[in-house]
Amino acid sequence: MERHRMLKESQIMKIHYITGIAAIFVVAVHILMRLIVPFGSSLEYDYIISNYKNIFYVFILESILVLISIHGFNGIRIILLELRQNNAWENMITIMTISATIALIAYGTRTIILANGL
Amino acid sequence: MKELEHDSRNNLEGLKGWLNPSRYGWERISYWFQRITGVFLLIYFIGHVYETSTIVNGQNAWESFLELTQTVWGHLFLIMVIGASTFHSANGIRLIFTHVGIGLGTPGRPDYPYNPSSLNYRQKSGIWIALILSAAAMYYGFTVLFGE
Amino acid sequence: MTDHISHDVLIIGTGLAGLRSAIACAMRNEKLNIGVISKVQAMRSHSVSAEGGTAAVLFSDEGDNIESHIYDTIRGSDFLCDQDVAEKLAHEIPNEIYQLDMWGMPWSRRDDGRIDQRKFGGYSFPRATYAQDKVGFYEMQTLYDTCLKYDNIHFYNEWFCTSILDDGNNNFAGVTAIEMKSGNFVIFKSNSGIIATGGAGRLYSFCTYAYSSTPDGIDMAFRSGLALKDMEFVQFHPTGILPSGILITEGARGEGGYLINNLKERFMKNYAPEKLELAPRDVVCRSMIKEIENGRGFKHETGLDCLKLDLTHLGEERIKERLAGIREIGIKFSGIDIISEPIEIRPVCHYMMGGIHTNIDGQTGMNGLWSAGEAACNGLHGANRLGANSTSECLVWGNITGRLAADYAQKNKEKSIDIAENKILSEEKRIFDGIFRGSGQVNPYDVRKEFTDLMDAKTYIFRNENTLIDGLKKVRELQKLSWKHVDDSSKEYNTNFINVMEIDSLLRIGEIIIIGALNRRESRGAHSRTDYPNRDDVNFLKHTLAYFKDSANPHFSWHPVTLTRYVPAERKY
Amino acid sequence: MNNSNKNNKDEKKIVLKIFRENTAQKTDRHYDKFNVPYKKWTTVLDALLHVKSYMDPSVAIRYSCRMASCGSCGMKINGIPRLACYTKISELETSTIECEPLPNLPVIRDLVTDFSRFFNHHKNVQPYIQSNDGVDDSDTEKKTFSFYQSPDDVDKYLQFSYCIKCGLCYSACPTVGTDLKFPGPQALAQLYRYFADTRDEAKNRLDIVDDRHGIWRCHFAGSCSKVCPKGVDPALGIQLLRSYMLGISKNEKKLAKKIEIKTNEENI
Repeated sequence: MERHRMLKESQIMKIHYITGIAAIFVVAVHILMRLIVPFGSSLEYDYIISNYKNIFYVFILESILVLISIHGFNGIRIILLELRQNNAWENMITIMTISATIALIAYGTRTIILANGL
Repeated sequence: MKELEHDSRNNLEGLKGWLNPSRYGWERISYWFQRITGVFLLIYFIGHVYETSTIVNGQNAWESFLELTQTVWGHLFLIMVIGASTFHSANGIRLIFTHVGIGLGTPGRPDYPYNPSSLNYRQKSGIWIALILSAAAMYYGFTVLFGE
Repeated sequence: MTDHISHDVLIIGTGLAGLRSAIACAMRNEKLNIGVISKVQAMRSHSVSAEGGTAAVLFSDEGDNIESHIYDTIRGSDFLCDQDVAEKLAHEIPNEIYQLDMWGMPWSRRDDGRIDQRKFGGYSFPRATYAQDKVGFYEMQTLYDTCLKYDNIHFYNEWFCTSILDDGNNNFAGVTAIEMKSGNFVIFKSNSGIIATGGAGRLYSFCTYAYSSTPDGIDMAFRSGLALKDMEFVQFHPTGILPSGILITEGARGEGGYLINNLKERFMKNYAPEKLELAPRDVVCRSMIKEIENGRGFKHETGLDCLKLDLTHLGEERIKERLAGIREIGIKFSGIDIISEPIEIRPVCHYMMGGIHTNIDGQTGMNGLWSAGEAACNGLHGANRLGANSTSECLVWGNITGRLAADYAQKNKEKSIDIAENKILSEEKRIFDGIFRGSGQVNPYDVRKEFTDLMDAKTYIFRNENTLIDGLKKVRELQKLSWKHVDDSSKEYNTNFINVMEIDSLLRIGEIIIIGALNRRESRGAHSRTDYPNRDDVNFLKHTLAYFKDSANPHFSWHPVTLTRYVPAERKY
Repeated sequence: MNNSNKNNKDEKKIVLKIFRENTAQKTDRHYDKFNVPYKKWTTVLDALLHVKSYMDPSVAIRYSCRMASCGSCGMKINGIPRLACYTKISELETSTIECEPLPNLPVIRDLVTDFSRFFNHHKNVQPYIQSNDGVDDSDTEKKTFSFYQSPDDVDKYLQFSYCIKCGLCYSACPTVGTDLKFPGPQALAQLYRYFADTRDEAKNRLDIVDDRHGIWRCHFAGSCSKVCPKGVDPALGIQLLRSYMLGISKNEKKLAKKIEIKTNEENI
């Protein structure tokens, strides 16, 4: 029953570790971008928009979005799997976490694309 | 895995077991913190993606939303986020190391009184360092957010 | 009416012998449906507490030989051993050692990777195969884990067997049992069975045994008409700690420990100048009692007399490597770290040489029923067992009886099992009307305490006619008191009920031991009569047999000893 | 000897608070209190058996060896899973001792819990040596081998074979507290014990627990190692096992050298 899954749990966990570590680096860059100017002005509209136009920063933002969505929703999946055990629940968790991950990435990407075009 | 015949949930400790992590020591506290901070950070992350999406609706929308968050409570929340992410990262790195078997010692012949080598000082100090780093980050966040 | 469960082979008891026979059965014939019943959970039997080693000849290339193992066993038994049985043991046990190795037993190794052996009492060569000082524990876990490999072995954890059933023609037919979890009374049906319920050391207050080591298995066989053999031979182990009686392994002396008296003197030089501390257990125990009687003992804070076992000269490293388990026991249960201090010890009830009378193959007097391990008496240990021979016996006869029971079950597979309804009814009446719903004012636990203290006092290492007669009188008085009642009225997990049934068996078997000791007017092996201090080969070179006639009077007779090559000689160590 | 009920004026007493419930009868859960005399070596098990013998014989409790090697008497004592026979009253340093059944295992009655789920998990990890030719089930072709295993190779798994299957780690584990399908620290440590044994030739051991309720649900809370009365350190075994599953440690072990032993056929 467990054998014919797409990914073995060990592969999923490898993804979990890699996304976690990678996220630390990109988030660090993201936070640094807030700190190289005074914090208040880092949140100003024009500054933000200029960020979105910087292709390097766009790449960072998209990475954060993908990495943390995968890492975070997989974390939630793990916690929910531990809470209850039956096939219906477990399948529901899998479907829900995958869709939530895709949805969040899609929504965030929309912001990046639109802001980039502003 | 074979389907279990014995699936009684009678006497399971459940989430109550998490509520008193102190009786099992630092590793249990770290486990508990890692979970709580993880869930908390995911919630913040979803909120943050939503928050930043207001920028596509123009400057007014962005600034009016920003105003909602630029309060004392908003700043305290952000400081929590800073603490949580620092702890989750630092402790997470420690956990990844342990999961690949690094820093735990090797199996041997334990002598009475037994001190499990996996609960060694390296691990405990890893947890303490994560806690200290997270406190320092929160302090720094505090000076930045409330310092102006 | 009453539920029944059928199996091709029934094994009662999950100690070393029981588990070994279950595997032997399953390996012999994988189509058999094997039921293994235990009153504890399967891996909890008291064999886990065996510490020292398993005797086997492994190093013939270094001078050891099987003949020497045979003779050491015979001499150790004070020549009451059936010599063909000793031969069988010595020949088969090396295979069992290697078999366990193949199943994952963590034997202690030499640097070159071979299985190591240590010295043990009464042997002329280091012959105790060991795994630190937890041999029995590892053997049990290895066998239990190996059992899990076989889908045809079915465990019944925590089922208390109450009686053996036959079909009226002296053929084994099954057992009655109580499932402790539900309290249900159930009949097990089977053509073929093995009793491996272990010893009965809880007859004594001061013993190395688990609380669960009561004679219910032996008693069950006795009540079904089978003979008990040599019950008066109870082994005392020289080194039990105070106050609990927990065992310090003979391996501690095998590794070089000293027994000392209050003059700090290794007193064993006065009693066994050649073997010193490594003389057989009966010799060491008697010497210890004599030391104490001569005022050279210590007083433990409980008020008991004791001597000390000194291991301090072995050094921390050796103790931690080879005797870690007893160091832990010493610190925890006696408050003494054996690395730095001698530990207080006293002879303690450790083993029953006697048991259910079987032949060399473990076959009892009933067709289709075998017995193995400490519960059985196939005549291997005679009047005194050598250390490390008991785990050997369990493994060898576990294997033999398992194979025989499997073959017998296969041959009789089609035979229907008929159990007379009135047998089941009378057993139900005995335990439910007689015990569960019994009434009385005397607390059964008081009776147990009084009885086991009595056994400690009257049938300890030295015995004589007066104390034995006095003991017998008191046991019979205790039997007559109104203690057969159970105050806990719930069906589920009623340990009170189980305890009272255990006490019932204790009193019955205790009586057999005392009468057996009275009848044997000589001193041989573990049985020392101060009024008959010498061995008497003319009148008593024979086994005692006891039969259950009616509840009041057991019947006693004698059984010849098989002598093959060795003539009884004086024992000197 | 420890259960003597003599009244001695100097005798110290302790309050023993025992959890009572009969699950099948659906009785109320409550605690009974007993005043029990004790000495410096009295263990919680001694005290419980004193209660059973002289105060309330209906207290249900599982016990056997009283020397911490059978693993029967695990229970929650003052909030932490421990062996009753291995916990001295004098070392607890409290005036009341609270005894409850082991958490995470279904209660049968009072302090007795049902271990079937725990044993099943143990069985599911195939805790036995699998060898290509070591044990042959047909006894005519049976070959006996002796292995050459260096003391260092023994040390690789020895610590994990100290396990007495008492269930303390299982009941301390936070994951087990909610996840019935998680094998638990005991079973996983036993998997590692057989995996690390150079006599074992099993190929697919690691796959057994590589699923969504398998080994990855351990989050190294360390509670199992903390409560283990025998120093088994299941947490260490689990992490080491994971290191093999992630490919950090090389998954090719050197097998022990086998020497064929000539069996005395005539004796069998």
